[in-house]
Amino acid sequence: MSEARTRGTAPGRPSAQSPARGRAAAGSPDAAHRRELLRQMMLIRRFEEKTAELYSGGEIRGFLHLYIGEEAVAVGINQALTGDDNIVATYREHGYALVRGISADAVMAELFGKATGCSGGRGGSMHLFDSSRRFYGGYAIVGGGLPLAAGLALAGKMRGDPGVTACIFGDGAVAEGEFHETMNLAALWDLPVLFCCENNRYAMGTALEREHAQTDLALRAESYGMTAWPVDGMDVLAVEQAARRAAEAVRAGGRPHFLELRTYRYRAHSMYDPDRYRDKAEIEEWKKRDPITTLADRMRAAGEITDDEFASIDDKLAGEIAESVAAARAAPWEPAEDLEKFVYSPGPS
Amino acid sequence: MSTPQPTTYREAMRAAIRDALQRDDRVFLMGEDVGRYGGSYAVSLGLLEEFGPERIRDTPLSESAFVGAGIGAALGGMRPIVEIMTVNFSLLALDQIINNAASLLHMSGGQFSVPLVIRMATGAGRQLAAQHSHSLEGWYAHIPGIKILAPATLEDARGMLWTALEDPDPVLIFEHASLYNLEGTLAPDAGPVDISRAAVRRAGADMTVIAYGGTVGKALSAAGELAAAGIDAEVVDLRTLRPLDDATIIASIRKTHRVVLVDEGWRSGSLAAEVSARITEQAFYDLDAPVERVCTAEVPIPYPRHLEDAALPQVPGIVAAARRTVA
Amino acid sequence: MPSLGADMDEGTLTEWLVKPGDKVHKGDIIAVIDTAKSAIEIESFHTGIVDRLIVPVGETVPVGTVLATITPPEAEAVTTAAAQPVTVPAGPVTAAAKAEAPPKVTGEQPAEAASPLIRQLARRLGVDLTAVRGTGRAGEITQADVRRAAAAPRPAPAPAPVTREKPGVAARQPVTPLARRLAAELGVDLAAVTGTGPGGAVREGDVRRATAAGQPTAPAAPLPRQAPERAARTAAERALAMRQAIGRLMARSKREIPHYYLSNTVDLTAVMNWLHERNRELPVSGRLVPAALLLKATALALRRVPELNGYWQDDHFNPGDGIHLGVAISLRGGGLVTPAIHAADSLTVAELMGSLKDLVTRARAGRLRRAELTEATITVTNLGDQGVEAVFGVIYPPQVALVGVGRPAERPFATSGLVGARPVVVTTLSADHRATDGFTGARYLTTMADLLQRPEEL
Amino acid sequence: MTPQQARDAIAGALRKIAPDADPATVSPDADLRDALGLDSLDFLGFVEELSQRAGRRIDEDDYPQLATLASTIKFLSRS
Repeated sequence: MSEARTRGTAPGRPSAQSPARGRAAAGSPDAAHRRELLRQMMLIRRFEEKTAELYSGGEIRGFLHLYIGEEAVAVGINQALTGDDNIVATYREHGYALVRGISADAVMAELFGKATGCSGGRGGSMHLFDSSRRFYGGYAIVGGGLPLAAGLALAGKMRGDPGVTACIFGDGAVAEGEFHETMNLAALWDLPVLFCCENNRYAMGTALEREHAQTDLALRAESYGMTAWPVDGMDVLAVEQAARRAAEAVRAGGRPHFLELRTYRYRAHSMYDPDRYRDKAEIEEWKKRDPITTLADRMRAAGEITDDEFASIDDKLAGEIAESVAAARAAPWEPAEDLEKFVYSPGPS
Repeated sequence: MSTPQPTTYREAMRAAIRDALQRDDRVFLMGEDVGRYGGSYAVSLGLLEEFGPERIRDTPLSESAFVGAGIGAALGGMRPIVEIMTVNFSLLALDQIINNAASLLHMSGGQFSVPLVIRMATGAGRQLAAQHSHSLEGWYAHIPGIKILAPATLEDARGMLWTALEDPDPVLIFEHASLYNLEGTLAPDAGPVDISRAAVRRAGADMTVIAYGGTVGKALSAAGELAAAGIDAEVVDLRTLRPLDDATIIASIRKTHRVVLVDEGWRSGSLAAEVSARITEQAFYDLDAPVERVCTAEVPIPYPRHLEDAALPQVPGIVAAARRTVA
Repeated sequence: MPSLGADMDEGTLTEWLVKPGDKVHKGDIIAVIDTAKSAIEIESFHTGIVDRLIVPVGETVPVGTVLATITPPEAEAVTTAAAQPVTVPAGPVTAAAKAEAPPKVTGEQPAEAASPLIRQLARRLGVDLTAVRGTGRAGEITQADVRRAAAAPRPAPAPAPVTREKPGVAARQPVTPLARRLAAELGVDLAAVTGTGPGGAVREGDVRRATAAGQPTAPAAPLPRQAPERAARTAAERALAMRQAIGRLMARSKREIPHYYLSNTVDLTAVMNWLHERNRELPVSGRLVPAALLLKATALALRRVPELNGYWQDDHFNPGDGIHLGVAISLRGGGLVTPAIHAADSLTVAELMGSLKDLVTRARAGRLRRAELTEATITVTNLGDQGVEAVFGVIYPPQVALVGVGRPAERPFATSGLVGARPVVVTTLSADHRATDGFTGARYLTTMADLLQRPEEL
Repeated sequence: MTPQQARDAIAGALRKIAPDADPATVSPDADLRDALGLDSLDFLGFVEELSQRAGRRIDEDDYPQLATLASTIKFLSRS
């Protein structure tokens, strides 16, 4: 049933799917690719570190859920997607939006609630959208995006579109009825969905073991007759490889696949979260397997990147993000007279 | 060719679905038992044979999943018609209807509209007790972002669906289960109708009865009785419960100055309450009697016939309320 | 004090994890605060040396309060004196954030200029920030301002509103909204109407019956009902009441307002010719009368001499918020109303004509709207139809002027040394000497005369 | 228009614009406006009504012929 299942990928243990690639030279295509993965992960992290600061300063409001620690998942999954594919994400979706190509300016402006944001300022952090990138949004009801992703896949299948729909959700969603209804429907109807479960071990403050009778989430997806396997979500190369295999399988067979991406968020659930439900030592343990450090170290060892180059990427990103912040600050607010726009479509109905 | 033909509400609805499937390849019907079974109210009987299982899709009993899939399919370029057996079951899909369908256009800053139609049976009168009989359309009419229709006539059963499918936003159609057997005649070329205006079903001068869906027939019967007593009642059928057609409502009040609102929803926080508030806001100085309401008693619908009858708005109650307004 | 959620207004500092002189890195936890929800560790967003801890352990401060300052590391190398302390963490009042504050949708308290700290202090001391004058930069309210305001003697509390005593136990008469509106429109005194609705409620029909009965020419009502008689008496009483009201107002005007009067004879040849031409083309229903042009000229002249358009109140002139001409209309049963034509200067002559016809019709049918009766900024009276040459009117307080127009008539009139018969009209001005002097009044009348020489431009 | 039709048209027009005025009390040669207290707007309304009832346009130049009851009847019955 499952291909190459690797049970119990745990922190501290290198993933079977991430063999260190060969000693490619710094100028090789592989090295350039890894550099790009590194840059994308660093973009997400620097961007979010900045948003945390802005949140504390009161410039960003609402809920802000940070992805820091989980960057390898979004970056790796995105590598398997083309412009024809759809993404349905959650409220912790800054990373997906950025790697999908929504500009840092548009995402930052959205967090500021400005009219230039990627959702016109109407959505905020939890509801990033971009129709031109088939980014069907961040959904803030846990499990709420799954049925919709199945529907997108159904439409694609009925229309004969080539794309797959990547559906992102967390371990918390697996306890929701909508998860099980959608697993069943997608498998029953052979819908081309790539289910990506980001298992970061906590549903807000409730640990995996305290909310699931069966904590092997891939196993539960498998019970719907779906190919499913766990992946080391701290290793971007492992994620990329697994995502490519799964996406190709979905494309080829038109059947849904399921990846359980085992990862960890360093930050609290949201900014206003005392984070009392876990041991600080646990966080430190996971930080030892930080996806950015891990990849950078590997590249350094292979001679694919120098400290200076690393610092230069970092500086360049910092500059870009600073510009996004400045642009967001300067951007206009939507006039209050437009308040009731976007409730119904304009024009005759 | 245009001689009206005898038909029923059910057949008119089926003709509307067939017409939509023929007009537009993007249209498909999905829901529980819409295919082989033919629909729990037999609305889609025969369509599976005609259009095949791709377009007449039987779903698992997963209201959230198939309503959500309808939303996704609409986002993905299709024009789904999702059938939910009865309004009570739609509560299982409430997250999808309200948090997604109604909100997507807004939270995406206008990027994603959801051209979806959801049909469901509503209402009591068939001794189906408290989990198959409620009238929650007024509740849905509270939600911005969706449109709510209540066809009460054969013309509307035949004509509202296509207009709803052409609407870029989600539309919910509530079909009162007692209407499916309603008989009447319909022009063979009957087609789409507007979904934005209320309709005056009977013109009158002395007072107005406002009803919708399953209670329009009762309102018209009451108007007949009132006419015999020398009271000339006007009957307004709301047709579209959201957005409400204030203009037609208020014009009638300005004419008759007296009104009875009939609503199969419970009185507290009902659609009738909303209409009453709008009348007070917009036509206060035209009222010559307090607004009267005839609503369902505030109990879950009971099983025994006599108690169910007692719970629902009935003709004598409408007549009595109308008489109070002109007493 | 960092803001960690929209529902957080303040926090209590429970522990400092650093002390002055410590080196901190961006991301280091430097303190623990207690919020309404729980204890939260807070991080530094800057790298540098802790300069000073400002908020002591145990103190509760509003969001945005500076907790400590950190000197950036570069500053050490340069000079400590020039070091720009960095506030930690950045409060919500950074210049950029403030300048770009979101537009307020509703009229919130105008205390936006005050920082959260100030608002908090004001709340604690019971000071109304709207009443505090800021002495800080750009008029910002400072802590000292609030403390001063708290120390200042408070104005005596407003006396409790006097509740009007209800006469006896007379319950409020039930009247339907429609009946109430009709009664107002038809001038029916509701107290004299017998209600026939449930609980004696007065309804539409009751009011209509009362007015029908009230007409003098109506045949004596055949049967019982006290109502007809009472309504008839009411009509007479109403006429008297109106007379008394006019009397009181005019007496007050003459008592309080030092009137001065001016008059001017105006050649109407151009006006009459223009009207004649226009009316030849217009349908009968669109036909114009000279009064329409005279009103337009009256209104336009006020644009140029706005000192006459407005009210004398509290010993000074308040200009009107537009040119709303009160038009004196005599009622057939006697009496007078002066409903207003709003923004008369912006209406075309045809629109003015329409408004005038409409007002006269409605005034005589008793269907004027409240705003029309209260908002005139000046009054125009046109007794010309009664055949008088000139009318010197009494000003409607608190207005400051009244324009009179006599009867247009053919009179010998000299132009360029030649005497000929020409249509002329005498325009007059009664004005309040407290608000203007004769010079202004004269300027007004000549302006009006000039305007009437070019009717096509009106 | 016969003189009787003209008389009816005048009475109808007057009832409409000055319901409280009684044309029966006005002598045929008295000035209509003075006798009934019609101001220029009333008179315009009168002309408007009359023109409608008579089915013909009445110009300002015709006004002098509408001075009295008698002249008005004559004016209307001429056409």
